[in-house]
Amino acid sequence: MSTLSNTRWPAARLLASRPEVLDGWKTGRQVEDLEEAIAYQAAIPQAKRFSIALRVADPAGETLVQPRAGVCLVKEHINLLQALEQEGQADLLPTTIDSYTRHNRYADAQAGIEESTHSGHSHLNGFPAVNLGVHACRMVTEAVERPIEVRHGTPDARLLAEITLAGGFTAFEGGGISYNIPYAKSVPLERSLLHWQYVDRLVGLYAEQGIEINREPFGPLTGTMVPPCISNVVAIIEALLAAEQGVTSITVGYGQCGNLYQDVAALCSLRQLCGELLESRGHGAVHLSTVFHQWMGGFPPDEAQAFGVISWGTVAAAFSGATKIISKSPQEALGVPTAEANIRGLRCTRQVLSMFKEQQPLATLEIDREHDLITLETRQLLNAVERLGAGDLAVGTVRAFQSGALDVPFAPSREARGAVIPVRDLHGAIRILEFGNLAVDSEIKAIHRAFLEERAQAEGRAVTFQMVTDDIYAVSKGRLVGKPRSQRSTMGRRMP
Amino acid sequence: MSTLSNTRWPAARLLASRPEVLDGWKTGRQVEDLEEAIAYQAAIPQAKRFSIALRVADPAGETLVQPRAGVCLVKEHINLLQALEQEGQADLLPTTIDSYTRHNRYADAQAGIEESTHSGHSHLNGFPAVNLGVHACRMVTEAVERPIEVRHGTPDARLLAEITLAGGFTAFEGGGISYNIPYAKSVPLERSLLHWQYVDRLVGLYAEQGIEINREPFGPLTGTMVPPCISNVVAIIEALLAAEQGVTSITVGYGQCGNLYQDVAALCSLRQLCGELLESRGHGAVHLSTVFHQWMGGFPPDEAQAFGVISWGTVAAAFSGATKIISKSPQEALGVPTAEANIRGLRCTRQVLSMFKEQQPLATLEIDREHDLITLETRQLLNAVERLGAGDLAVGTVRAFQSGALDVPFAPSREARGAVIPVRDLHGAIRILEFGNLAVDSEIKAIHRAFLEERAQAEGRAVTFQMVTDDIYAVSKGRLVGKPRSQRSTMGRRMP
Amino acid sequence: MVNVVLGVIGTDCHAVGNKILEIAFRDAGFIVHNLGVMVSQEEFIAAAIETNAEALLISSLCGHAEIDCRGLRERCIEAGIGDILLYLGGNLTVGESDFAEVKQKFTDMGFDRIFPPGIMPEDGIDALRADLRGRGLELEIPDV
Amino acid sequence: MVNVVLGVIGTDCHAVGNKILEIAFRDAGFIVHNLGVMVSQEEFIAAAIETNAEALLISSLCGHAEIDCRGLRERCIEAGIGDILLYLGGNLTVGESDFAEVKQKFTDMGFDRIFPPGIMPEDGIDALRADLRGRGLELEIPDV
Ligand code: B12
Ligand code: B12
Repeated sequence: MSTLSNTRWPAARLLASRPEVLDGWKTGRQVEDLEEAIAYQAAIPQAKRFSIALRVADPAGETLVQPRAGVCLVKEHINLLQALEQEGQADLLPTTIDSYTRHNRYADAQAGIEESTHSGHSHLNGFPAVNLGVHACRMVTEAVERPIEVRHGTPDARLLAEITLAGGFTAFEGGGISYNIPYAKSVPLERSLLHWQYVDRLVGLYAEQGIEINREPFGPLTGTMVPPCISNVVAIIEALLAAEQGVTSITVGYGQCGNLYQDVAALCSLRQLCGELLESRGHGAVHLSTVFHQWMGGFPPDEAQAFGVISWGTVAAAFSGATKIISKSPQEALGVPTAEANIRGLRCTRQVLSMFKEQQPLATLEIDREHDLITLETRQLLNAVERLGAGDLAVGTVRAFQSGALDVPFAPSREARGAVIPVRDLHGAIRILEFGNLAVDSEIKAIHRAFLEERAQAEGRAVTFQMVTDDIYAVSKGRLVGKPRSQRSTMGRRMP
Repeated sequence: MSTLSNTRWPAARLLASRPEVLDGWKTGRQVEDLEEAIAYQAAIPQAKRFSIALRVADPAGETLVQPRAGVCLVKEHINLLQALEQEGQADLLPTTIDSYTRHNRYADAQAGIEESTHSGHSHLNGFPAVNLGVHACRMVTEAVERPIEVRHGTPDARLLAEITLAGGFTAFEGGGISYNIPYAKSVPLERSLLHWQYVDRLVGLYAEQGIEINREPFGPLTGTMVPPCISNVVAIIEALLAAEQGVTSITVGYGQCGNLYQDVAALCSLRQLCGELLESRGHGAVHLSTVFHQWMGGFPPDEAQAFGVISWGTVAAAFSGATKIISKSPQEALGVPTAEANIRGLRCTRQVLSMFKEQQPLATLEIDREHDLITLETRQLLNAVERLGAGDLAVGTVRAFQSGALDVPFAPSREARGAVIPVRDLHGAIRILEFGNLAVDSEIKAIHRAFLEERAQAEGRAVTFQMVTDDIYAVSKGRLVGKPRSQRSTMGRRMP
Repeated sequence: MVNVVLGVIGTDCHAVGNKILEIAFRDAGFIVHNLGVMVSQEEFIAAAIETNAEALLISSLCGHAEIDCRGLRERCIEAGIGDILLYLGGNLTVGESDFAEVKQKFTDMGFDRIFPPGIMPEDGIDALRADLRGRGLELEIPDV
Repeated sequence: MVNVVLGVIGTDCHAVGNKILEIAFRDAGFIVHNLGVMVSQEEFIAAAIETNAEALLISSLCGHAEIDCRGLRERCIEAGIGDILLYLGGNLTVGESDFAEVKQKFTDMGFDRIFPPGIMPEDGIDALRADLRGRGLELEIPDV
């Protein structure tokens, strides 16, 4: 494997590794002719280009709505997307990829396709774009009127990118950190970063031909109490790495933590700091936008309660001024939602967004304080990464995860130390209980500790891992901060 | 009719008119023995006393949840309330009275009861407590574990109060203004004020015997773009009138307008000003609490959108620190909700409340500004009422409505001028387009005008009644501020 | 010029839709006699006779339409205005129910048009124009 | 001392429940061998043999349980641990479905216990204690 550094790949490097990539599955042959793919993309109407929708919405202060959705069979998937854009009035569409494809297990995906074809309903948790191939992708992208993004969780997404871009998708989610650490167990980070440089460089090649593909680092990571500085620094690193490979439209994302002030501050800090860094590193031409993910942790099984969670996320998104919001469905806790449930999530989201739309932005002292804190923490983390990489962000990232200077809580990957343990403070903001080797200074650690002591005192118990467990279950049981058993309300009853 | 003045009725006055009141319907005889009623109330466990629940929740910063619900038949109504307290986890229960009873048309209510008994489901839009009588009321109040309030809309609620208090209800909504102007067409205000003095005095008599009954002026009035100063001044007047008759537990209410800052400011101003006035007029011993009503105007017919409206109202209630919230159901636009739909409204409300619960209160410049404005307006209105009444609040109220110094928009009653026309400003706050004779000064009028010009300019159209109509439909069509036809989103499509 | 009588029947006090309907029908060129809320059957019929109205536009929001409207067509016939158009709109029954059933019930009671909850005034206006045209009456439509 | 093997099967990467189950079962007195996420059938069986485990506690959240678990019981039998307890929990199918059907399907595949989405660890612990007792194994319950 070639060594990793944050420098733009010569086109030749990508073209040299292409044959091997396309060999990954038989449909790879369909994209051998990159010129044809670019010509196909060039003919896509403006209204279906993801980056244009974002470039229009962002200055207008609009928040666009996008669901998650993907099923196994082409016809079924088209019906689903059409329902989401027509009845659900989604502004932006997704195509969520199944998890065999995410792990390049195309033979397993094939089995899922056959099983699904046989039974008539989806046995895969997403759309197996690689197996279905370019033609199927084009059927999908041609069947709808709005822009579609490929959403997945794939450490090695090179073949997926080749096929879906040739297939007419105009946005591609993911990144070498965010699609490895939360989504895999033993993929070396160096390898996934290299594979994502390939993807970014491919997008850069398209860009050189005048085709803008939007790229979106996956903000929420494990979706479970991720401290904002951690998700923000990952998003910023991936944005900078992508820009280096020639990506021109980037959407950085953030998953709702639940405390309104922290959420608003986190997204604003992310936008500001990322914009500043892109600018100062010579990527000022990149169009930067933001995405807010409604609650990414465990949902309440009750649909009415789930609607409450969806709405609360929308409130925070609206206040944070995100360019787009990713909506959840009221069936989140149960399983991949039906089209109908997904549409209900969209309609609820839209209602809250539009009722808020004209209102004044939220400006409070708490937001300012959180904003300053998050920005400071994020800068410290980023500085540590650069220091460890001796100025190289990609190399620094690998070393930072090795040493624990960077870490992601609850990550399945062995590439993350998993030493950071987050917990909520008295007001529900995410703080850090155990820092491991996380590269923030002692002042910041003291601030977090003080917040936690405040909660401990209020709850009359010590800060222990029990609090963390309580917090993990809290939202699904009807609240934000996990209370000691004795203080729990009756709403969160055990399931039968 | 005896003349009206805001002075405490001698007990004898009430007792003298009692026989005539009890003669209103045959069940009146059941309450002849007031001592028995008081003894019955005295035996009700503390956990079922409304005012105690409020006295506990208020200092703890808890927001209690209460739905609206009432059906015709006793058994059915009991099932409904039990479902609401068990599956819905309502903290406080309602018994909503049907609209024949509200107009003292007991014969019509009787026909409704018979029809309902016959068909097995409710043909009345509420619980006909007078016709069903004391025993039925006691069956209801004994069948549940939480406090229950009588909720209605009755200009002359004397008999209803006698029967339901004897029946074990521990809270009673309404007031001489708020249960006349929005609920009747031609009941003289002087008469309804007198009739409500009777009710308040009756509650005062109970209080003298150590039985505290909570009283709640109906805050939202017509539920349709009521400017906060108008609903606040009505609530304050009714609170002062009630306190004068010896009421010791009062909950003043407010119906959501939709702009978060205005809503938070309005409820806070209401609590502050009302507390101050009760205090300064010698009613400092009254326990004052607040209630926030989720959106009281037209709802979207789509349930998912309705959940969004319910949640947004809950957010505002939570931020405003209301002692209780009255929840709506996702079927609001369609008809009296089933128990199941009502429970879903409760669960969604609870989820949002509990996720917000621990978070810091909202403090913004906008809130401060609205708070000051609303307080100033409300004081001006109240001063005008007292001036017109030559110091007597009750007399002043009658005269203020006659002259239009006080007015309620969209009211069906001929007792209100109906000259005030409200409309939303650019940010969705309710402002006043036409003041009629409303007793606020020219400075305030200029402030409102300036807000409206700002919107007019932004929308490129003049401030006309068309804006008002657009605003009235807005929430049910998916937004807060009604846009000109050309600028409307596609969400709000015509119903088939 | 076509006269119509508008009002909310029974003990129903919902006034907002009524005010909007008045404006909408007036702007559409009708002469609207709005009786407001809480109108009895007798008041509706008296007003119809007095104004020589082509239609009674009745709202019922509170759920008591069935009880409140019972016998209205018969009373119109008795009063000599048996062929007047009877329109009914609002939330007609208590609770959510199948609109087809609701429609049948009120059609059987002699109503010409029945509208589901939450419609826009234009739906009623279009219907009334069509029905009048069917009766050979054409409404001059004002410039809006 | 009772050994159990814990893990998330297939390509499933959901790690949060797994971490909590590890703690809960350990706190309940079991010796937990947690294989983490993305565990193949072969790895489960090898670990069970190596640790002499009484039960395989398998999670599947991502919806692919049916494909990923197929043949597991048979492979256990082949490997000589045919009577090991097989537990399965999580979001087992793609999409919401009738749990009774789901349960039947996995029971037929040889699983001893099947848990619906979102249960608390205690539900699994109670069940395992009961099943072990049924097999004559009593677990010393630690003081908590
Ligand atoms: C605002 C409101 C109130 C206000 C009314 C203030 C006032 N005086 O106007 C207050 C708070 C006082 C109130 C009181 C009550 N209300 Co109310 N109210 C509403 C609410 C939220 C909005 C109504 C409204 O203003 N809509 C906006 C206007 C513009 O629309 P509209 O009224 O539907 O009218 C339009 C169309 O229906 C149509 N239309 C109507 N009539 C006609 C007629 C013709 C011929 C045509 C062509 C068209 C047409 O055109 C109109 C304009 O677009 C509705 C629920 C909803 N829709 O969300 C409940 C609702 C109508 N109320 C209801 C009830 C039951 C009551 C009460 C009896 C209390 C109770 N038990 O809950 C009391 C009424 C007491 C009484 N005496 O009547 C129920 C009716 C239930 C049912 N039918 O099953 C509803 C549906 C709420 C619910 N889901 O329970 N209410
Ligand atoms: C957080 C989350 C993620 C995070 C996971 C981060 C991580 N690495 O852990 C991220 C964002 C990365 C993610 C990714 C995906 N997710 Co996900 N995710 C969730 C979510 C929101 C919460 C899961 C969670 O952490 N819950 C909290 C823990 C404590 O609970 P738990 O996992 O349910 O486990 C408890 C119980 O189930 C039980 N239990 C579980 N197993 C067992 C076993 C035994 C023996 C016993 C006794 C008990 C037991 O005990 C546990 C502790 O209480 C759920 C939906 C929800 N529940 O709200 C979706 C969900 C599980 N994800 C889903 C899917 C499909 C995916 C993806 C495939 C993407 C996609 N197509 O949408 C990818 C996975 C790719 C892959 N390779 O697997 C679906 C599964 C659908 C289905 N089965 O029909 C869900 C249900 C969401 C949905 N409605 O679509 N996800």
